Amino acid sequence: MNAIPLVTHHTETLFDSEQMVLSMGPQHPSTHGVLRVILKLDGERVVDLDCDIGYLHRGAEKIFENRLYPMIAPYFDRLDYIAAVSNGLLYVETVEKAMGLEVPPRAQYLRVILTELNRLSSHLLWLATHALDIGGFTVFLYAFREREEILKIFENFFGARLTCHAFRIGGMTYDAYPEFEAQVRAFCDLFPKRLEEYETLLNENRIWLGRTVGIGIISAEDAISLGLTGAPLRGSGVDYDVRKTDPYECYADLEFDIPIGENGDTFDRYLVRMEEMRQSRRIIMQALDRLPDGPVMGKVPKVIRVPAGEVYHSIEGPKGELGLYLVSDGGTKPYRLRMRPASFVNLGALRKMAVGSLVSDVVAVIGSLDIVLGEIDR
Amino acid sequence: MMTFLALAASWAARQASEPSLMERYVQGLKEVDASKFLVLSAIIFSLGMGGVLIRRNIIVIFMSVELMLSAANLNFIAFARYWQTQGGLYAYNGHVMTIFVIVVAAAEAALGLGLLLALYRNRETIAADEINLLKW
Amino acid sequence: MLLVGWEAVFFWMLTLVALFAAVFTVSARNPVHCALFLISTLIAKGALFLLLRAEFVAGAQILVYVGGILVLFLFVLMLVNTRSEVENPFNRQDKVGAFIAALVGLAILGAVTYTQQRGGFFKTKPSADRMAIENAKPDPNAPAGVISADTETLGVTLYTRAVLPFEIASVLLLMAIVGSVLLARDRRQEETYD
Amino acid sequence: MMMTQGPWMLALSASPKWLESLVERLFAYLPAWLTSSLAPTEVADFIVWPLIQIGVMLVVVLTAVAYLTLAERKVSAWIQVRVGPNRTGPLGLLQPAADGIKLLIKEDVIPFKADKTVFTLAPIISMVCAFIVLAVLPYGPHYASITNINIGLLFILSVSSVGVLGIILGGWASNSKYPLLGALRSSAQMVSYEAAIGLTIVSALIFTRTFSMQGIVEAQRSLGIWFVLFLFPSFIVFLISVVAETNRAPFDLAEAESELVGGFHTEYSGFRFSIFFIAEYANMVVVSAIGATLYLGGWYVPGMDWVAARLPEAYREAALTLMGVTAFAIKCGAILYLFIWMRWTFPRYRYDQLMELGWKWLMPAALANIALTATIFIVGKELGLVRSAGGVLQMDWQGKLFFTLAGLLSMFPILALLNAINRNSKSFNLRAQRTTIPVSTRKVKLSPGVKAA
Amino acid sequence: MYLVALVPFFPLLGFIVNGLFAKRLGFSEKVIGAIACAMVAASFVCSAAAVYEFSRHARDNKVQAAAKQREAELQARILGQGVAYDAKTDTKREAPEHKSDDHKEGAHEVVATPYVVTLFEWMPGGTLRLTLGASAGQTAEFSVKWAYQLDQLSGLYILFVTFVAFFIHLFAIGYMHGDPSFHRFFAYLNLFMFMMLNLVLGANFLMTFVGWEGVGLASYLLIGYYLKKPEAGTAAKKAFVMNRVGDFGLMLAMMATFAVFGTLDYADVMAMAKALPQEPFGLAALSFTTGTLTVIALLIFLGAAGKSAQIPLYTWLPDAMAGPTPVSALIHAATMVTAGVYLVARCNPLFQRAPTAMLTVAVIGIATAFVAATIGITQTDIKKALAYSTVSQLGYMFVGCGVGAFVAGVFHVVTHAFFKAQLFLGSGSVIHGGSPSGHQQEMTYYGNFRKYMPITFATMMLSLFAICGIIPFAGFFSKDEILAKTLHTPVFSHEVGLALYALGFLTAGVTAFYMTRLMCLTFFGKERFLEGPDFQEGHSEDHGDGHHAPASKDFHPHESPLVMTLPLMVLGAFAVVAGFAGVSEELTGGAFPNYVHHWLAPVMDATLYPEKPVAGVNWTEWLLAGASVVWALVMMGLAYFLYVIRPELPEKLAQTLRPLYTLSYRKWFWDEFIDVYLVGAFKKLSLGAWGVDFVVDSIVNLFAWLARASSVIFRTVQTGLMQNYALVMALGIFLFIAGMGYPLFKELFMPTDRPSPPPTPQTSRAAQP
Repeated sequence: MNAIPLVTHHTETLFDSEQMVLSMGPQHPSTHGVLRVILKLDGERVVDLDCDIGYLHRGAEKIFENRLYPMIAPYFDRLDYIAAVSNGLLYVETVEKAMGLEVPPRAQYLRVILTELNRLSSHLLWLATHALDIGGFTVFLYAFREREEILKIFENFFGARLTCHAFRIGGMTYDAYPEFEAQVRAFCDLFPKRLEEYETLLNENRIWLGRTVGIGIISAEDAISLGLTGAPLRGSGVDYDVRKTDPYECYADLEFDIPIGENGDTFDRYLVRMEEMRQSRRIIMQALDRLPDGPVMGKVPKVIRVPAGEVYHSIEGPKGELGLYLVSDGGTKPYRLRMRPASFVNLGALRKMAVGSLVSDVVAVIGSLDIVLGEIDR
Repeated sequence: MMTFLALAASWAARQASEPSLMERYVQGLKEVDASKFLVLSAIIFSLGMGGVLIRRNIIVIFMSVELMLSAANLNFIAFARYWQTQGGLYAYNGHVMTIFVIVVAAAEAALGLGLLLALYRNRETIAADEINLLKW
Repeated sequence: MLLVGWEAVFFWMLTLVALFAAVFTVSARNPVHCALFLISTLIAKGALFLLLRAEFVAGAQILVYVGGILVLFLFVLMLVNTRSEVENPFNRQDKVGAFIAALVGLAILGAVTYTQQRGGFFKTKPSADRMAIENAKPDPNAPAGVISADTETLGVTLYTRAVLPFEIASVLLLMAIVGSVLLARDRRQEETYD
Repeated sequence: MMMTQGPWMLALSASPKWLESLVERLFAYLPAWLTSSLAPTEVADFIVWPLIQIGVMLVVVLTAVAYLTLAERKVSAWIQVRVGPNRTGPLGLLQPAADGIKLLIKEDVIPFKADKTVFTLAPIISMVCAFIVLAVLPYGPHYASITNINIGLLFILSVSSVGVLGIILGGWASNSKYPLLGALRSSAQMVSYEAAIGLTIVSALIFTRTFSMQGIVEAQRSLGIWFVLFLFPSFIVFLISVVAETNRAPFDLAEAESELVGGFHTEYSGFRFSIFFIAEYANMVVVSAIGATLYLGGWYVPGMDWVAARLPEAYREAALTLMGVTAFAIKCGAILYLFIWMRWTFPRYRYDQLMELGWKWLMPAALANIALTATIFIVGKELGLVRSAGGVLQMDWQGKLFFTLAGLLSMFPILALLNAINRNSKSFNLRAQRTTIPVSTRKVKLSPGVKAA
Repeated sequence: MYLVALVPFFPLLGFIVNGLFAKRLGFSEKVIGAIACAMVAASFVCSAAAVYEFSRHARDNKVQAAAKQREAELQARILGQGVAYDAKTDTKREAPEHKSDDHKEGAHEVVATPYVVTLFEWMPGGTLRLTLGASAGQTAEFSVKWAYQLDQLSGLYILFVTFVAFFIHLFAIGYMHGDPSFHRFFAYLNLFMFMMLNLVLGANFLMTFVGWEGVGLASYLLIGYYLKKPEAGTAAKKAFVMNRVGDFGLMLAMMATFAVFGTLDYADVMAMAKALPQEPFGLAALSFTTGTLTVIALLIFLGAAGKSAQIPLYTWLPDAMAGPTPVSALIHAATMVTAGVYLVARCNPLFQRAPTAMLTVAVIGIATAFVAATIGITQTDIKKALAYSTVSQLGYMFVGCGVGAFVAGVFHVVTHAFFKAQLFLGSGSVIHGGSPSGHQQEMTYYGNFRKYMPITFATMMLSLFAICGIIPFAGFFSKDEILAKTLHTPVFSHEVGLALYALGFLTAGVTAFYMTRLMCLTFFGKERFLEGPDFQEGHSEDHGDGHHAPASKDFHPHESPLVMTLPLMVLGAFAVVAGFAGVSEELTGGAFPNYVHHWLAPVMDATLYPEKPVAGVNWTEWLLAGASVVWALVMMGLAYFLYVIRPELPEKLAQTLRPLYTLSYRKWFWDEFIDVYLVGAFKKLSLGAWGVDFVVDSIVNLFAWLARASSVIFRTVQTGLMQNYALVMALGIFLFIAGMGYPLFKELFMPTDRPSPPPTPQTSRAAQP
């Protein structure tokens, strides 16, 4: 990554040599926030690239060290704001693991339903923006239509559309609202048809194939050595999903499959995510069927103190493995809380994927990596 | 140069006895014959030649060459029209020639600019007075 | 007389445009401006072609010159760095060059004047192939404001009398295509394909 | 080399009687030095009437362009299950006006290091080139067309090729990287696709026998058929090429917002931007008009002469004109709808894919189509199915059937040729390349995952 | 009439189709073979039709009269009546009356009336001055036409060439089956056919030379056909180079011919030559002043000796056996190597006027025949043995030509073509079926093949009898006629004739011996084929396919397929009956006509040695014939005795007669002689050339230095700046216009005494329409 200096403002000569340095972002329509990609171009071909991050840095991990354990939870909603529920789940589970708390089954099932819904919403947003980057504007709006349905459920449940927050250490703040199950079922009934709509527009589309097949290829070995997780890893053919390898909540009781790609190109990642949406729906339907009655909040001390020591916990977020490393000195505040963000690690593969391709492919590859800058910069 | 001046002076003196200069001038303005086109094309041609001789930028030199070529085109067309009005035999020869000149210009531009890019890649300059490889 | 009346007015207007644009083509500092002025003079010349009843050639001139060649020029201008030229667009021999070009222009002008003073360009009438004359001449019965058969005549001429040069020109173009493709390859492509 | 002169066609349609008398009456009030060298009829024919026509045309077309933007938004909204603009005016009909006003009163920014002259000039070139073409379009018979020049089609091609300059210069003058990249892309793209358009039009010329736009319509009228039947492959190539020529999606690389932010007009704002915008839509109108004229009979609809003949003599011309203009508008609208439909359905091509499509698919197709169409025409001529009388083709129903069938069948050799050319291309058959890739998501290799320990 | 031109055309077509398109279009072997054979067959049909048409034409009285008239005119030219020969105009001019020889009028009733088909003028050379002979000092138009000439000689040649070639092509389809470059082989064969027909049909020396070189090329390509065999390449080069020596002579002969006669057309040259007197005999004739024709004839014979493998240029032919067997049969037995005989026979008027050359031809011929025959005795390679047999037979043919019996020589060419082609094809069949690899040529690994290859054996036996001269097989008639004519030669004294005859008679016996030996080793005796290297572990014979595993021991030689045996049978049949076309009238007393003799009579010059009319059956002839048949039978018996009945005897004999055996086995040390004395000497000579190098280089360097020294001044002008050059160009343009236009300016602006131009120039222009 040290091939080119970060400061690259050569305004006096555009084509000094045959290479041109193009700063893509931080204000650019397809860098998904404030990512700045510095491209070194030969004509339209990318010779080298570098990612400049940190435009959204808020010092979250430092803030965590100065907050009581219950107070930290809402901050996690602001990290990956697209998948706030998953982030919240990560935190509460880590603390529960550290404290050895039991979560009531109903709360577990509700958590799974909500995180899977959140996965759907995140993937839908990914599909929308990915298609938009490649020029398919209509898919964008189609995907937002479904996302809107999920957000309505979220709004009813959490009272918020984006920073959804209902998980507490030891369970949930409140139980589901009465129409929750019916609404989720209605959505799940509708969803497969909508998925087919997207696929009608994209799967057999020559232009879509041309833009995605064989673009941004990363081999399984490279994916593992770069630490990729989530769809970028599974698109390369590596069978790894935390829900299967290290099941948390009630995932062990549920039946679902992990889609695996073969070529590791953008199209495979697309296919993997599309199938993941189907599998998420399957999980939701199962969880709804088995949703037990009972309390949603377990026995939790009034003042939450985590025993001294350290604990690592990870879950499968929509964008990959989310990990949290908690070091506690036994007090009411964490000594250190370090996050392993999926987007950040996945972004590291951009250079490997995009160098040698065209500018347009960089956009497609960024889209297929599905990054959120709030999580990367923290 | 003196010879030219003397020639011009004597010509002007000889013309004085004929219809006044102003009358002829206005008449000339009103009636455009082929020679006006030829004069125009001669001026543009020499401008183009000047461009070829004095500009540094090879692309501009190319453009000047195009200027010269199109001046020649104007000549062809003017003559073609002249022969048309005279009931000429092959009045469209001028048009045909013009088409060919355009073709040649296109070919020249394509090749010339290709050469130019190759040159730029190797020499990092397109200034005509910095390229003296013809010497070797 | 080739042009009288309003056509003469248009002639003078277009001539002025063409002349000044040509002057600026040669003298403008920025090469892109040069190209723009060249475009102007070419378009003015195209309009002059229209006055001379050469509609097809006018269209072809604008299509090929402006739409093709000049776009290519601009393309290349953007590819190569021309900033250093703006400071000094002329070379060391500029005064001599301008002088000699002016001399040549004067000489040609003198030739034109001479032939005109001697009573027209070519006094010899073309040999009388009456049939061909009938064909080549615009129909005298055609009313004013009626579209002419210029394109058809030119096409027939191109494919009958001038068919050999036509073929040669096509071969020339082919060679130009092949040559420019070969020339424009960069090093990476050369390594790939050689 | 006997040439058959075409039937004389007026370059300018004569002005109506009332206008001439009006001009004559006006002449009485004008000073003598002005009127001495001009005949009232000429003034009416060559000055006043064309000016009136141009004025009407400008108003109509500008309105049409304005509402085309609205139509695009509406259609895209329908496609995307939205409502579309509906707040300004009934059904959002005042939306174009609101947009225009907004753009007019916005600040007009010229970047500091831009070449100001060229920066200003570029949108003007675009706009002028887009609008100048409108002069030769055959909106309808008689009064409805402004002028009819013998190189109409060539004129349109030339002027629209000049229009590229607007984009290039705009991109260059902004002195910014994205616009420059956009300009480079678009100039390469437009020059390439112009070649395809020119070549595919050549095959159409075999049947039209003239460049004159009215002449093209008349040729179809005299045969009573639309050339799309004879020239189906050419029509397809034309449609694809003009979409690229007008920089529309899926070929909108010059302004691909997800890659180049705004392409060549990234640095433009306010009214200058709106000029580019209008020029783009005007270009769409123009190319759809060319398509309608060349392939869909222009203002001609089979049977319109029959209908007109049934009407009283006095209304005949007016009715014909009305029908013609309506038919022309509908045809243009159909093609425009196709453009909009394409834009909101397809993702965007990549630059190299675009070039490949232009040079390796459309260009060979157009070339092969020229050869095939010429061969078919000669065969038809040798079979006596078509005669050329006075520059106009004549054929019976057998001839029409023959050329229609031959035109449709010529798709196959063209496709075979394209297959042969592109067989080895990397992106030739992506479907086949996906044999290693699951055909659809449902066939993704699903692993049961590692069961929990 | 133009049918003649089609004869070479078909093989050319076959060459083009097979050579250019067969591989690209993926023709199968059948298609390629069918194309090649069909082309040759078409060529044969055309030849037959053309010859038939010609035979009718030649008998036409008017044609005869015209030909005689023309001949008379030409002879008038050459005898130097002071009129320059001009081929274009001579028919119009009045031929000056000249004293006609009385014997000429009565001697030949029929003259040659060749069809000449001119396709185009090939080498228009302009007017040249003749420098030699009677007409020295005159001028002549050098104009070589691409023309084909059909007369009795070339007609006979094209008939048997295309006929034999067709069957050899047919044979080759079977023989070359499975070869990786099948198309190339047949393309070359067709190329050879085209060139051979060009050679035979060419109407002038240069056309023949084209064919001559062309067959050389084809021969080169075909000898070296097996690209992976190094000895094939060497043999090809050897053949090519040795032929060059002969071609050098032929080229000189052509130049001299033009210098003497002013034309290269056969018809004209021969007609003119007939008018010339005979030149003196002996060494005195070896100069251009006294022996022009002798020199020409000797040079021609040098060419013929090269092509026909005569001493001293004979060693390439046995080596050429490295090529495929059909090639050996077609090129190196039947057709190409007889081109020399053809050329000598074609130029018989020249030779007859040069007795020195005749003697050279006869002596070299008989020497070649004898030497080759002796070498043939000890050869163990079946094809080499046959090759030496060919050389020997070619010697016979030249003996026939040398003693003035051109007809007999040509007749022997024809019969030899049949039986030798048959023998080669038979050997090909043996090679093909005689070993697992299909490449075994050593007779020591044959034996008792008659059990396995009955057809091959039977047909080869016919040819054996033919070549040994057993009555009534074909070889008997032709060879016996040569021997008879040698004894009674009109050209030389009787003693010379007797000596030649004796050697010839001896050679005939040797021929019978070694041919029978060949047959015995191959078809009789003990079966030795299992001892061959194919059955040995790790045999290193390189025949391209590179399999080295020993072949299975249960191998048996097998008969070839029909496509190969059919040519054997047909050619064998012709080896039996072909002789009856030329039965000597001396033997039959005119009861049975000598067709060949009568057919060829018009092209054979009989002015010097007129035919003696046949009085009746000449019993001396019968005696001689009987003697030679008995002699041959004796030698055949001896060979059978030595190689079948007492096979251990030859080894002992070789030990006893060691020097003679070595001499024969080492081919009379001729190759060694060339290596040491010719090549070695040349190598030593070329060492001395460095001095020349130095001088030449110094001169060249001097000029280079001069140019560089002088350019010190001029190179300052070369700034290398393009615009500087353009500037000077523009200046030049201005000076040009100004210089050209100055008088006109002066006239316009400073009118001195000329009338002033019209006052208003514009109005004088024609009004616009």
